[in-house]
Amino acid sequence: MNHIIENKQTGWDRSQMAQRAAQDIPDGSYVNLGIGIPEQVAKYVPSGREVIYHTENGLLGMGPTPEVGCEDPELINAGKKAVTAIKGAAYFHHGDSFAMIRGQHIDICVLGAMQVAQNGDLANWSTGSKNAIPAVGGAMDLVAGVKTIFIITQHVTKNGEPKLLEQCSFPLTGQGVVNRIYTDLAVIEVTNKGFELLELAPGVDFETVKVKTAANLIDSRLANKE
Amino acid sequence: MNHIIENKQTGWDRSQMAQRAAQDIPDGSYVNLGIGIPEQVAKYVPSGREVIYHTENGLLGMGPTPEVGCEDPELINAGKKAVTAIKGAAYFHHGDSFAMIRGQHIDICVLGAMQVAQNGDLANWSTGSKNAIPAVGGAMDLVAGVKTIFIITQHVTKNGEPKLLEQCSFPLTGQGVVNRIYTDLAVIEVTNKGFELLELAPGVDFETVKVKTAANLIDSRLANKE
Amino acid sequence: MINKYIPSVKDAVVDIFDGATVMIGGFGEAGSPIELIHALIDQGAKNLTVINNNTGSGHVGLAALIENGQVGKMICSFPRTANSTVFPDLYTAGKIELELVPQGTLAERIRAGGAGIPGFYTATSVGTVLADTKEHRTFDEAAFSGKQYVLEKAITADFSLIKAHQADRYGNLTFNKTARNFAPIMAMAATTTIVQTSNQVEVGEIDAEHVITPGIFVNRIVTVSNPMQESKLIAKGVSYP
Amino acid sequence: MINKYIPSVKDAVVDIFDGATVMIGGFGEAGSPIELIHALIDQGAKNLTVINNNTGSGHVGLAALIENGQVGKMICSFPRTANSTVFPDLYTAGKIELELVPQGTLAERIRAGGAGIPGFYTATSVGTVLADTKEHRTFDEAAFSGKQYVLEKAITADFSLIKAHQADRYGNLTFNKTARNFAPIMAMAATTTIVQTSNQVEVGEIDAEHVITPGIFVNRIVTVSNPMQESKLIAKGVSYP
Repeated sequence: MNHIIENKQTGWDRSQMAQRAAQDIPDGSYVNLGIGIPEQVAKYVPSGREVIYHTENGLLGMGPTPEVGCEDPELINAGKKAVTAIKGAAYFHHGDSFAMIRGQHIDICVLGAMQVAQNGDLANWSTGSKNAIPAVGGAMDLVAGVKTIFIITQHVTKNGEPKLLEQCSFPLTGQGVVNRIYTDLAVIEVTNKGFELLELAPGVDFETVKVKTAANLIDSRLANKE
Repeated sequence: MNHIIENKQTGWDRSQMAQRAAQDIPDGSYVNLGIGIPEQVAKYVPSGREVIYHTENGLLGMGPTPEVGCEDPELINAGKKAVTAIKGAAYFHHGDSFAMIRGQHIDICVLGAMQVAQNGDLANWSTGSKNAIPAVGGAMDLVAGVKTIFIITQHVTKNGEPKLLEQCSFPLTGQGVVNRIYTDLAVIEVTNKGFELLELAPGVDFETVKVKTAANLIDSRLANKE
Repeated sequence: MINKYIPSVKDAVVDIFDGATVMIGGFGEAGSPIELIHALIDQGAKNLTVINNNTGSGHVGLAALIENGQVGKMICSFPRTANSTVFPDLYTAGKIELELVPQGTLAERIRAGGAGIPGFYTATSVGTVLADTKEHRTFDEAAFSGKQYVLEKAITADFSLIKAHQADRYGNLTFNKTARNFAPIMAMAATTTIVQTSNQVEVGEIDAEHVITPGIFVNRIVTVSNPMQESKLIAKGVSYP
Repeated sequence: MINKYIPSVKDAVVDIFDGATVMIGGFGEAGSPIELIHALIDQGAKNLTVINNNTGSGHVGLAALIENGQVGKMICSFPRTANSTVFPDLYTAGKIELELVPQGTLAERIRAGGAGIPGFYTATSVGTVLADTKEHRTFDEAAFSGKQYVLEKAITADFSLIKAHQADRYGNLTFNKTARNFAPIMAMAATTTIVQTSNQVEVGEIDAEHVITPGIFVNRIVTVSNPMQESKLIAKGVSYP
């Protein structure tokens, strides 16, 4: 972490959000990474930790992106991108793959979000627009089944609207499912009391995060010091 | 069949009952054979027919009994006897094995019986005695899931009591599940109208079978001739 | 003798009837039985209900089947994909029906259909709009208490079209890497399962310990020696037919 | 680094607690993890609920565990077996509880437990005394209409004890022939799955296409180089301990 803190920057960029989340993945974990920024988490897991990646289209032991020219169209991840398989990987069918998910065998799932509510509700599949083609994929299965749900998201939308809310306005993906949120500004835990700030990104102060959060924000850094 | 009919005997012995049932197993069938006489059916399937045997403990493509000394304690059938596997066999776990059964993928199951009722009810797992240790195994799954149920049984008990009844007195294995019965005296189909005689064993007449059957017995041999 | 091999993809799909329910294997292009789908386009059956995780890409394979006006309803988890315009356009125009199912629920509903299980309960979708019309209940057992579950019902099909890596004449199958995806459970859930493979092997060549789909779930196999690759066709701008 | 191997069967079962629910793999002697069971006898946990298809034979393995007074309840499909006197005697004396479950329902309830499915419906046992206390319902869908189904509930366990053919340090497993039986589904359904194997292999030695139980379902592995064979012990008249 030190090399991040030493940067003279404000907040975390996309890679740094993934890097920060990666610090919280314990050795020996079974992890499912959602499409987008979450996919990057695998690159940043600290050395010395062995983490096994699951992709819901039937592979446990997903490895890094293959070199250009070495892609196999029959070896892809849930985002339909070419991947590799590590030594010790296992292939299985979709029924067995989601048995792993639904049966609470996956330790951590890292996903993106449109909105997160202070009770852990997650909205990340639909804006509820009547013109949109609805598409849910495996998101509802993952949040219902995986033990711990990490969210990586910008703290606010491109238009500056808060994404951490008292209540989601978009259709839910799951109720009370989110455990922790990694934004460009902070790391926030969802607790029984609501959003609790665990850590600020470099150059970011508590008030800035509080203003951009449309729900109560508890500073548990203080609580921990007391 | 001719060599059976030419015998100067009365009725069929155990092997002949199995042999008679084997005639009715079409080429290409997937078949599960119960413990006891049904196990013998495999020996008598007419040459030229390829039949695949399923044993519910996780093998499709069960072959004959191994030679003495070649038994493998980890290759057994549902009766826990040593068996072999044919070329082209497949092993699978109990969940998948009973998915085959419950999902109506097995064509024919051949079982023994304590009692069969004219509506196809089968009792073959318990006498209902309060002192007995209840044990059901896979019988209820097989009769509920397999498309066609053949029964091989003596026509009457050792004490001469009929086993083909208007109604079973023993606890049922399944309701309305039996399609055809092969006894030492006859082949009987269970139809919407009740028991219909399809064929008599050599040296046996209709009246003999009728007297030993505690339900109405229709002679469909006559119906077919009309 | 059991021999499930038949001469051509045309013969393989000849009896798919108007109004049939058809499961099609594949997750994106991985495992997509593209030659069987194209044979179904040639055959012309209409008003099909198709089950696939997606709705195809470009103007080949599943997308082409939809574009050809043969699909009345899609049951899928993710109808939007890169290079996917056919389904979105028809859906927006109100010309095709969509049953949206979470991916794991879709897989388990298919597996249930194949396993003779008419319905099961899951926590997936509870508290979301997708659960609005579903039966809810709770369970007292410790491992499941304190949560709501919804009843999900089995999906079965008249036909499944899948792609296998190897197949013997009994119908024993293996698959290649993540092309396995929905194929084994779809093979279980259809009245008639039709397989394309580029590797016809002798009975016994597939080790009994390594069979993924036992032959009992397979009805017809056709050899397609050099299957097309959907993404390459799309890159070339190919349309079928 | 992930390494699920531990030194001994004693270490493997050390935390099995009084009152625990324990699934034990095997169908008769095929797949029975006899050394793990004997370690559990040495360890002494009491009032266990044990799930196995049978109740053991002779005076070794599962029968010995029961004989040693450690099992309060058996959940099984067939408690009578050749050479089985221990369970029948205790059951007749009212000293052990029995939940009798049809074999396929037992398998599917275990699979449901591992797959996060609290309950499912099946036609098995409908119209029999085993369905007397079960919820019944019908389904309208064509493939399932016109019949009654009963609700069956998932079984989960605190521990599963199973025997594998090969195991790598991740816990990826293969099995030998019909010794596979209940092991893969029991591995899914327990909080802690404990495996004995005679073949410790390097990661990568088991082809990813041939893994039967992926390591995610396995917690501890112990090498038992020359496992005993139940029927041979019984033939010799061996009793454990």
